[in-house]
Amino acid sequence: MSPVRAASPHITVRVTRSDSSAPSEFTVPRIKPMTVLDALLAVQRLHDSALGFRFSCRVGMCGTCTIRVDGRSALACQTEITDEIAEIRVDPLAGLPVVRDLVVDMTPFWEAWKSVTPYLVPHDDAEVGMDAEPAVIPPDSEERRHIDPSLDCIGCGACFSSCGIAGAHRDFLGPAALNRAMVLIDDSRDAASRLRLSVVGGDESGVDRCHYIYGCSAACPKGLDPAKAIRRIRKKRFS
Amino acid sequence: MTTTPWADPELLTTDVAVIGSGGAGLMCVLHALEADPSLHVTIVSKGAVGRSGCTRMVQGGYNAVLDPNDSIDAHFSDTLAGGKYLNNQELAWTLVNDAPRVIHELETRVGCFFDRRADGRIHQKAFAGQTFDRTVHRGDLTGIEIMGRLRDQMFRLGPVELEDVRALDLIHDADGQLAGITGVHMRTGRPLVLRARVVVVATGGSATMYRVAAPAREKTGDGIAMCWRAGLAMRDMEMLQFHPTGLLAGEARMTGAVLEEGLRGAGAILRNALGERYMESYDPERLERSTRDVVARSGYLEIAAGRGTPEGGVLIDISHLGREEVERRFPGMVARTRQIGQDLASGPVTVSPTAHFHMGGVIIDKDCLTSLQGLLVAGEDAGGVHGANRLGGNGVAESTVYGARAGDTAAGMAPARSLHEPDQGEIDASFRRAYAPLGREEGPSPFELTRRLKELMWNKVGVVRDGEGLVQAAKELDGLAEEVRTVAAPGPAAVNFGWQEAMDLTNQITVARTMAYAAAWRTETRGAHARSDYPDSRQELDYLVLEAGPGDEIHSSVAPVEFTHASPPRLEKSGSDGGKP
Amino acid sequence: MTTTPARPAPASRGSAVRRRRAAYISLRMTGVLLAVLVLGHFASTHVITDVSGTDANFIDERWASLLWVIWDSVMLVAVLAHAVLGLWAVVADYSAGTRRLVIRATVFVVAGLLLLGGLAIIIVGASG
Amino acid sequence: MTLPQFLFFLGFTIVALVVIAFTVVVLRSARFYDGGAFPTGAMIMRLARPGRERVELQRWAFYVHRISGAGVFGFLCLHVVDVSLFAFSPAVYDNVHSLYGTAVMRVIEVGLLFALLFHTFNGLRLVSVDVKDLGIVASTRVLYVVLASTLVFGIVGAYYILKPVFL
Ligand SMILES: Cc1cc2nc3c(=O)[nH]c(=O)nc-3n(C[C@H](O)[C@H](O)[C@H](O)COP(=O)(O)OP(=O)(O)OC[C@H]3O[C@@H](n4cnc5c(N)ncnc54)[C@H](O)[C@@H]3O)c2cc1C
Ligand code: HEM
Ligand code: SF4
Ligand code: F3S
Ligand code: FES
Repeated sequence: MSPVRAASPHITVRVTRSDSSAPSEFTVPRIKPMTVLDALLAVQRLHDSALGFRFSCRVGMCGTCTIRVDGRSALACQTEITDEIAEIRVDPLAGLPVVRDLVVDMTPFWEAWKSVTPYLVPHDDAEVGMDAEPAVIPPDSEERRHIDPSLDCIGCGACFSSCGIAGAHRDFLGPAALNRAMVLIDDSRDAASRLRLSVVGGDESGVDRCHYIYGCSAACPKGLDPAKAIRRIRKKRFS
Repeated sequence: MTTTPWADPELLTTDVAVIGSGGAGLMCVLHALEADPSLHVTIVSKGAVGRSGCTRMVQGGYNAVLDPNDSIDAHFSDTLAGGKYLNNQELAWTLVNDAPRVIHELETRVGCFFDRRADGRIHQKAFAGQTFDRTVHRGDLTGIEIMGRLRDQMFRLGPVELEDVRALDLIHDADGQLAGITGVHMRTGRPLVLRARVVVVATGGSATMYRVAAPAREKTGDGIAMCWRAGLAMRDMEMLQFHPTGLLAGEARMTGAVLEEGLRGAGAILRNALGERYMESYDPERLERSTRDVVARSGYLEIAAGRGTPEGGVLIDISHLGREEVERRFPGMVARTRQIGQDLASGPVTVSPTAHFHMGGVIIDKDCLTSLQGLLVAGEDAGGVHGANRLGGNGVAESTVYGARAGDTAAGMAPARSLHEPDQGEIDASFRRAYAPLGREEGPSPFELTRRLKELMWNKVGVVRDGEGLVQAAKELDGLAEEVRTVAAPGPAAVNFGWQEAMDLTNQITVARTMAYAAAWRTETRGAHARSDYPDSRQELDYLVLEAGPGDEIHSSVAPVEFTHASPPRLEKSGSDGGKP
Repeated sequence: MTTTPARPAPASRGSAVRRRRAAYISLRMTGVLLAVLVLGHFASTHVITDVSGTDANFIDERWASLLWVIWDSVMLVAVLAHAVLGLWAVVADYSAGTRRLVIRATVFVVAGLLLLGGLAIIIVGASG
Repeated sequence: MTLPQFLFFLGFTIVALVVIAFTVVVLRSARFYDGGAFPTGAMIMRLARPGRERVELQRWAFYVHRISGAGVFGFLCLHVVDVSLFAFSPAVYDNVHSLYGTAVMRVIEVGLLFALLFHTFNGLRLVSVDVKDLGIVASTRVLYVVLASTLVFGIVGAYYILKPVFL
């Protein structure tokens, strides 16, 4: 049997505050199980009710609790504090303007998202609305196979802030927007694929700015692979 | 001129103000702007637009009749049977009729991509309490697909988005006409007054006020409390649904997160700490596949009788299907349990009933109109659609169907309705109430009061209630209502969640008081409302209508259920509703 | 208030895609080509011959062979094309606005001069 | 030291400084924009853990690819100039070129070799990621091969380059 070191009864939480005179190191009791979100809530409850951070669903579905834990982007609510961890450092997301403490302004992320025409543009002759029949698309069709694994993006921005290129001057559309573009380009119900491809494949802000750093695919809490979407768009340019 | 503790309010004007950006809110915006693109629409959202609220969290799916072998009538009677015939039949009928049409719209206009069956048509799965497999879904993350795509539509339509803005109160003009709302920018702490021709309230109910609760953190009954203060009537306030299988993770925030219903559908077994399969004694026929209210109540009674685990739960076990099978069919649920140090794939997991959905709410008609002209209510804030118990899969249907209808109504109404000048006295009162905790240095902590409220509601207005407990609860709630007026949330106004919590709490207590009141009135067990002192269902079907009186008073009147579409089957005398046999 | 970003007509956008695609494929093709040429060059000047042996005589002999003239010319063209295309992204990643334009212009001019100069030597060297 | 040699030395210094400055820019901006590039304890722990965390390695591959690309380009600029002396005057060329045989320059050449080898192999890896549609796992595996090849070829090359110093 391997020797088990008893978990320390406290967790030290170091937070990067936007007001540098505000306290930034806290000690909170360990609970079991415990996520980084629990630690932040404990700081808020026990030490500083004005600590700024956001969350909503606490089950990894809303994508609003994204922060950096020990330097890497993650959902606070899905990042466990395991027994061997006695100390964590949390920072606001990299590459986005800080609103307060751990709350960042996601506008650059959504601006990029917006610029790929992120919504379905139905064909001219397609019927849309409450009386239109949904398209028949078999689950094993080529399009569904490509779209399926890329569908569940929660817009958390973990990928964006793990990609130094997207964060730096924010003129690279970034992994999530490109992933969304890929989904729609592959969607047979969509009529704007050419326009979209011309943005993601023709602008300097498009796929050519990706250097396969893979921060995106590694950080995605939903297991999406934006790098793969980027590869696919690059290939699509040749057809 | 006196100086106020709040900054100069920002003054805004719009045609349609939509409060809440969940399924109901965004569907409303979509329909309003599709119907009349010249409208000026403003979304007011306490959380991130499209990424807050519970529609986002929907895993299971969406009930709609799509298959030619299914029928609207069947869905309707399932909904009434689930709701124990307490439903407003007009609303339920509209729900089942519109649900397929909204699914069509979600696919063809909004761009959702639901899962397909082998022949390429939309796949529908089985859900509890339904006579046909009619639940549309996208994997086990249906809400993300619906809300993600609705959010994308906002980029097409371009409404004004006031993100991280909390609506505080509905404001009338000097003649009592609806004039707009007050609110506060959570990022800066600056107040705002939004004048609007039409206001749509879609803030998604209040089920977070329990120790074990499933919903998103924003859902603190703001909309209902807002309407309450504005004098609107509520119904079915005692009807709070508990989901039978919420996770227990100690003090971790994860506590209350739902383990989906599909597990029981797939053969999961519930046992108490003694290892007994207790559903055998509550519903020997349907066992674990019984409806939510019955299973939740049974679990609660086991725990209350001391047959629960040390953590205060019961055990759900599906590991007999084999590790790989469980991992394949329920990957999300397995991951969720592993995250809290348990493992659904290899053994039992501790669960407890968890507060899930509030059936009660503001009284509306099928076009979302309320008794206040210019005010529409949609989604979980409205009452009557689900009666005494909501079917799994009817919730997101309600929010999108009624959100869409609210949008249509608003588009028709806005051009004809003029803007009204908000009453300055009301505005000041609203801000005074909101900003009071911020100025205070001394007083109870909002977090501590919230904890007490949650304990109280869980213990006394919880899964199973009794007259004595409810009387006590009402008294304690009155005390809390006093105490919350002295709560202190020091710190800056910008991004101050302590202060936000204080405002949440005020609304939660307002709603909690109506719940305790209505629960004390309903001396029977029906659907989600279980009374240990009245285990049987009454013959007559009626509901309590509540309205705010002067001061903190609650006014009530009883109204009979109207059977406009279908009459309930006659109840047998001992027709227990699944309570303890 | 709908946001319809002003975009150039689709026709010119199609050519933008073709241009980006050409740059993308050129970077990779020159890269693969260079893998052979540069490593070969390095091997011949450092491993097969010791550097101290690569004096004027060595160059004289080397550029007497057409193979090496072509080799070195192609390598020069490819390496500059590759570097300019590569630096295109590098410059974009670390700069914005006019600064980006200025850096790009500089890289471009330097590369152009090197290319002209370099080709001149190889030709002169080979013929002289 | 002759004047041409001095000028070469000057040029070399400038190139070296530019490359160092560029390295600082790349690593610093990494710290700001993708969450920190400096080898902290937490990061080294990540490198040791299997699975997705290995992405730290990918990140460094990107930094090094960038820096080596720019470095090789900088040296190329210098190299084209010094070779052009040959057209101008073979004697001056020989004079400057004799520097390449010195021990210090040989060590620098070894550095150049490693930069070139890594950039080449990693560049081929990046091409193959696109061509063969490699995912994060496969491409990380190829990255190990890149590192190994760089090391092997680099050591062999270094042996030949440095041999005269010790003989
Ligand atoms: C975990 C979970 C799983 C569920 N699964 C299912 C399912 O499988 N099938 C099903 O049919 N139903 C399900 N439901 C129920 C369903 O989610 C709800 O019925 C439905 O989403 C309610 O939608 P809504 O639009 O009314 O509110 P919500 O989607 O909850 O949105 C509320 C919105 O109001 C905003 N808001 C709140 N207060 C304010 C304020 N003061 N000012 C401004 N904005 C405010 C919030 O930010 C949010 O945007 C589930 C619920 C939960 C909690
Ligand atoms: C020898 C074989 C070579 C191969 C296979 C190769 C391959 C590549 C590839 C694929 C890229 C694109 C990387 C990306 O977009 O992320 C690249 C970038 C680059 N290469 Fe090379 N290259 C080679 C040699 C060289 C040489 C000799 C130079 C220097 C003159 C050079 C300079 C650059 C530069 C400056 C970049 C841009 C760096 C970046 O984008 O991060 N390369 N190379
Ligand atoms: S792709 Fe993944 S990491 Fe990026 S925003 Fe979407 S869910 Fe988050
Ligand atoms: S991290 Fe960035 S560079 Fe590419 S592979 Fe992902 S988008
Ligand atoms: S709180 Fe919603 S993803 Fe973490």
